[in-house]
Amino acid sequence: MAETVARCRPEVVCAYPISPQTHIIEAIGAMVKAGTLTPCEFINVESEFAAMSVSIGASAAGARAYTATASQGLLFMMEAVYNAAGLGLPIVMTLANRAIGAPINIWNDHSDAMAARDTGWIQLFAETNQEAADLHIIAFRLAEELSLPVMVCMDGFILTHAVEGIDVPEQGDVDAFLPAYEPRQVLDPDEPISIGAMVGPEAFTEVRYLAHLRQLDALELIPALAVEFETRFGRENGGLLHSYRTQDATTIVVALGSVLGTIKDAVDRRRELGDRVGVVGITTFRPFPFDEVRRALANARKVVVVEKAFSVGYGGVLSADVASATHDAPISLHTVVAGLGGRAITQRSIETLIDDAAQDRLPLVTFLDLDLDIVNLERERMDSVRRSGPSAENVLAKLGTVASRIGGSS
Amino acid sequence: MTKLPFAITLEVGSSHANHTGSWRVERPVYVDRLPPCNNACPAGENIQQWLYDAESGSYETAWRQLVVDNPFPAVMGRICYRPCESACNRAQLDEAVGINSIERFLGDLAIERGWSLPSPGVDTGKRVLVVGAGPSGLSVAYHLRRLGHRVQLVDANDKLGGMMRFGIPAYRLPRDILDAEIARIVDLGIDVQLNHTVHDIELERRSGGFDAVYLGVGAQLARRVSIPSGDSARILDAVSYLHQVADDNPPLLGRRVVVYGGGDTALDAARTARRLDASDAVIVYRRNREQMPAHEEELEEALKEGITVRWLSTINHFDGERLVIEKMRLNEKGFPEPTGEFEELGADAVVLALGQDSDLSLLEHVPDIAIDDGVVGISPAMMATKSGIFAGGDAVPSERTATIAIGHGKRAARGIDAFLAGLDAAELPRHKLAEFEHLNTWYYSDAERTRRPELEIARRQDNFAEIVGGLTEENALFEARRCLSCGNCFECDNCFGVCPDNAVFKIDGPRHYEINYDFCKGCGICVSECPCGAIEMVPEEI
Amino acid sequence: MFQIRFHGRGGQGVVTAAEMLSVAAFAEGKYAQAFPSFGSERTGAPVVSFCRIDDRPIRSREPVIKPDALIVQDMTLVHQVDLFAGLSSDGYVLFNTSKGVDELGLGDYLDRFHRERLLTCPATELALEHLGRPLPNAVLLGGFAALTSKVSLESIAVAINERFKGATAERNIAAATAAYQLVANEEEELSRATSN
Amino acid sequence: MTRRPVHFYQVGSFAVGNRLLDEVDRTVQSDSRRSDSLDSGHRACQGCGEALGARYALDAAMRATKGQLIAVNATGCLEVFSTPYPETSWRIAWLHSLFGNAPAVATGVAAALKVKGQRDVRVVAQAGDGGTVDIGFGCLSGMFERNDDVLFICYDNEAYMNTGVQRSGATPPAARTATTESVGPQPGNVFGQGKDMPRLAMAHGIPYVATATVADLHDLENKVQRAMEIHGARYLHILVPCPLGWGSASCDTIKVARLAKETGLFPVFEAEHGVVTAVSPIRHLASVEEYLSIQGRYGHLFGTPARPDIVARIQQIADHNIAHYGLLGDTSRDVTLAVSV
Repeated sequence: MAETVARCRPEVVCAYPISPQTHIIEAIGAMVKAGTLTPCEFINVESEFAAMSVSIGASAAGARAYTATASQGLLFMMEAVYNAAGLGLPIVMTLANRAIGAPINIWNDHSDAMAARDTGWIQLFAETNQEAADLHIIAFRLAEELSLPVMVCMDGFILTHAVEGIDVPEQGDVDAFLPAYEPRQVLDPDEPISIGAMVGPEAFTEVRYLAHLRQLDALELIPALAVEFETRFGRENGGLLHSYRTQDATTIVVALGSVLGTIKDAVDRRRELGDRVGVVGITTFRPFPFDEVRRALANARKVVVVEKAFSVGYGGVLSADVASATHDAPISLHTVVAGLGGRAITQRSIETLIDDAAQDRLPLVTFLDLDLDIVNLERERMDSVRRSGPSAENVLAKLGTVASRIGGSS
Repeated sequence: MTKLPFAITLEVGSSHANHTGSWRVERPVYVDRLPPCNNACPAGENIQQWLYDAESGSYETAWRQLVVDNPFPAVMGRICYRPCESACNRAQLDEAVGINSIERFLGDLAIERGWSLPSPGVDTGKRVLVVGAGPSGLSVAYHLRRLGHRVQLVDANDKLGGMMRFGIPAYRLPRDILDAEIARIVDLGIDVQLNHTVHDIELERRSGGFDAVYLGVGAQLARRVSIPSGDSARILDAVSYLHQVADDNPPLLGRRVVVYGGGDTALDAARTARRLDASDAVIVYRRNREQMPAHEEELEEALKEGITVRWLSTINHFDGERLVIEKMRLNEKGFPEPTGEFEELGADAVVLALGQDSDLSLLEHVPDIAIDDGVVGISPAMMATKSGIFAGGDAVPSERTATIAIGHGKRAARGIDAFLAGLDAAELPRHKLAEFEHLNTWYYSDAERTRRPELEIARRQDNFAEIVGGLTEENALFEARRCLSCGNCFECDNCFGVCPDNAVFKIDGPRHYEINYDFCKGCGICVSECPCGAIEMVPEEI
Repeated sequence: MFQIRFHGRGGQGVVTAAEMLSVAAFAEGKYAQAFPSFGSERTGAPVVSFCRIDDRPIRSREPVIKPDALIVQDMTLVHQVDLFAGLSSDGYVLFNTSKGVDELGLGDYLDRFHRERLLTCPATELALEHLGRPLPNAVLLGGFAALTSKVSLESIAVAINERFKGATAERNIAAATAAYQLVANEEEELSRATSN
Repeated sequence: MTRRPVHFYQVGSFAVGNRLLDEVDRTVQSDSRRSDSLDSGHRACQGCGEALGARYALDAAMRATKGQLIAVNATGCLEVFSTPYPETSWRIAWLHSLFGNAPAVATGVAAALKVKGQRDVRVVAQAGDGGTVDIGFGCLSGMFERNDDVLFICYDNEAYMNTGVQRSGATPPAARTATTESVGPQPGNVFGQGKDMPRLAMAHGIPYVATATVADLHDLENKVQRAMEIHGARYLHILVPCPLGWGSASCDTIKVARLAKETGLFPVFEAEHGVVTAVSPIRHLASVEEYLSIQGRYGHLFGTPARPDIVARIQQIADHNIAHYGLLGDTSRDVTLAVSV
């Protein structure tokens, strides 16, 4: 990972420690210190807020800026995250997806990415470590061509801490694919400009609409870059979305990120049993590729969106986007909220819900492997005593050790 | 159309489109205020201006500015009683600027370097008779010449200068200085006629065919009182005494000289006697020190030189050996009354310094002239008669100093010029006075006044060497730079620097700065921070 | 609905004026609404505020585009900003000046309005006289009451009392009353002049 | 022409410039060719001290760097009144990001310049007191601790003026703000709170810390000049009176700043590596009453009932500063210049 980012020749890299992105930054730091990554300034900042701010300054001054964060860190820098997008600065940030507390939880889900959904950043989701690495190369190119910041989302621990062989692209190929950064606006004493003006009602809407248009431009550019990437590196990565065995599929599972692998295995298994199921993995979540999604799901009758986040009091976030993309199609759409806070998503669970979907047993919104006994017990407690205490701790008390339950309901 | 990202990124200079001048309800305006020194100068000198030139070391420019109004810098730099310094705003800060000493420095430098006065104006063909070659006569002659009129200058004495020569002792005004500055004036082409006493002005005017006349006859007649005395008693008046001294045949007065009177002349007489044969010189004055008309600093010098004063005393009798004086006391009105107490002093001579009168006998045949209280009544333009007789100096109602006389000469010249052109002399408009409150004195560094060197007492006996020395060039420059330039811009750049809206611009020209009212919001900081009060706020016209 | 636009400068209490007027209308059982126009301007910059008065509840939140009356707190603005924008030909204008309307040098520009609806009021002088400070905003409301009779002087007093305390309130009311008289007289003279 | 020293007394070096002073002895602000970094047309209040301070400091920095300067600005009055779309008053390369992150953004700019080998281009970050001592403090402390090559300038007007004069960590005792009203037994801001930011900066051991006011240009510009001669983190704290928030006359902005220094309430000094190296002595000692009584924000101390007790407490603070920094030193400020003889 770090190796690939390094080959993108980032000029200013900074970050604040937070699992699970830390080791990527540590590795880059080591390369800078060792002199293998040069020229590059590696800055140990005092907070994520500063990390993004330093990136903003560096990018505005014409440097290729990179940082990484996760979870609470993303939220702590959120003001600057919006600012980077508003200023149109092509910063690339790795988001090692992780749940957001409370209760504090360091494991993987997509709550953090969804919290940044409306920041104006482009959000790309990686299915594998290889894709995560490759997406960074594409991200820098994409960001700098559009003057927009790009967030590469990869599942915390599941990918970031998985040890698997990936091939690191040749420096020469990366340089050819990713030319030196040519900023659209830069702080230059010889051609002074003011960046970051206060914009009132008379122009704010236009500024926002222009940002929107640039994101829509990305819908054109991303596929083109994917093709170019494939021809140069011989790997198919990036793009807007990937369909797997969807032709003739009546049931299609839609998801983001690393869970797609497990789902594909489940789909293969069901195919062997004769089910007509397929998978659509969405790589580009923002901008959202409505047309491609509609086309990909055109023949399906049932769509099951498996997502690792949800909007409390509403439901699935990705589901809502898929629903509006397919609003005019005769599809029954099911939301499956899974893997929250690092709960494992097993092939068995996936197969079960594909089966349920096929048998019309799947409700509109499902929380995968939800332990209803615990929920009910806690609800009873809350009804019986006023000072029922914090639910999280009560639930843990019920469960005893955590690890034994990672595997989901037995 | 800019290629920059819309709205969030802006090009420099774009704010010039926003004319914040519309916020303004008051506008700053540059003004010239009348500096108190100029205001107080009887000779009407533009002191602030010549100090401004002197500050930059342009001494000749300064001197030329000075002689526009006063042809006697070296003389005035010695004998002027300096009303300018009494008025100086700097006195309220630390001490008045030593204007007089700088004037003298410039005057002496001019003599040393032989700078000549501005050449006469184009000949008008008019001829003016000036009677009396004292300060006012010489001044009027000078100014008339510059206006292009011919001048005939007559004086009863054998030398020019009037009281400057025959009244003021050499230790206050060395003769070479006086001669040099007079010569410069005469060189402008003035017909001088000495040893000529005018008895009938009308006759003189007709015979000479003069278009106008100026009377600068001064006040030469000493007032006398009859002092009961023996025949041997040696009694003479100060005017003739000083005159004889000036003529280098001083009368012998003996060891003990008593001077009767309380004016500057009394002091001059006493100090002169002290320098001649008198080992003790006593002044007898009927009032007290506060009421003494003589200038304080002159008295100080006299006392330093060992002169004693008998306050509240009148001379009752003098027999040539012993002088009897009667003590006086002040009544509730402040007038001296006899006490009946007497005292004796030893005295060889008594010098009367009881004031002078003008000899106006030459006016007897002039019809419409107003002589009141022994002096000639005049208009603001110094005109005594419609027929074109003007007068000034000690012969007209005013305080009697050389500086005032010089001012009279300048004013009269203007009046005469107008008369000859058949016009009324126009009063020149005056700026508002620059008062201490107008200044922001923070910006002036603290600077003690420089003193002129003085001859120590021991070396003042039995000679007429000049007491007060001049300033070195460095000191003069230093002193000039103590000037606050009240009410007149001296280019300190404060307004240019302190404008929060960059609305002040530097320009070439007398004004130095200009305000761009497109951007001036009228905050008034430039006015508050102008050291010399040369900017004021005026309400916007609505 | 009756809509008023206030013109003044940052720091002159333009917004307060609009608020007080709305309170005055409210005191008469009318519905009223007052709101400022926000900007990055600072003390001294030209600013506007708005007030709406109606007998029915006011729902509209759009800025006042076609005012029925203008209150010009600062005459230095007359030639600076597009003062009369949107003012209908039978609109009212109250200028804060000791001069008369005809002396304002606006020439025949004002011909399109009813002369008797364009009046002046020396509010700043009155404020200095009564308050000792040049704050004309409350004073002008007195003049406005006389000019338009949309609110009574009494209601203006109520509004002033709600805004200020003790002596300040009293002095403002005194000044507003004086303004009311002056403007009322001005109107009378005009009507007499026109009737003859 | 022989050259020899002559004491220059008329306005000495106290005025902005002077026709008789050598160019080198005049301020940058006396130069028609100054950069006017903050240019006409900005929307600051009449008599804005911050507008003055910003132009003074940045013009000096522009001269020191021969125009190779990039400025980063925190949110606040300065940013709002200088760059409302579609107009900017800045004539220099300028970036505004957020309220609390100016130091970090500047760090990023400096890092970018270093990477690109542009050693001659220097970075200045500027913020008001809120953006410095409060919301920006974390980033600032980090910038100091890393000794990043940035000059951070705080324009201290002692409250949040942009939002309508609320208390900040730099608001002095007894001062009235919208959130410390002049009511109750202890009207205005409380005693014994707030942050001594210059001291906090010094505690980081950074190479240069200085304070200045808009009342003494020579002093201010010398400090900017000095700061630009040094690399690493530098901090300049400039007192900039705010007519609106302080309730002072717009024409008194410089006078008020001058009194702040001459009373000892605002000590003007320099420090290197955490040690005070120089102080600007008081020239004409003034009482705090003289300073407080011309500001509306202290009006409650002089109304009825007057509060001499509170004024006395403030005087104690001034006296402490005078003693602590030794502010009553020699004040001779003669300038040497050449004259022709």
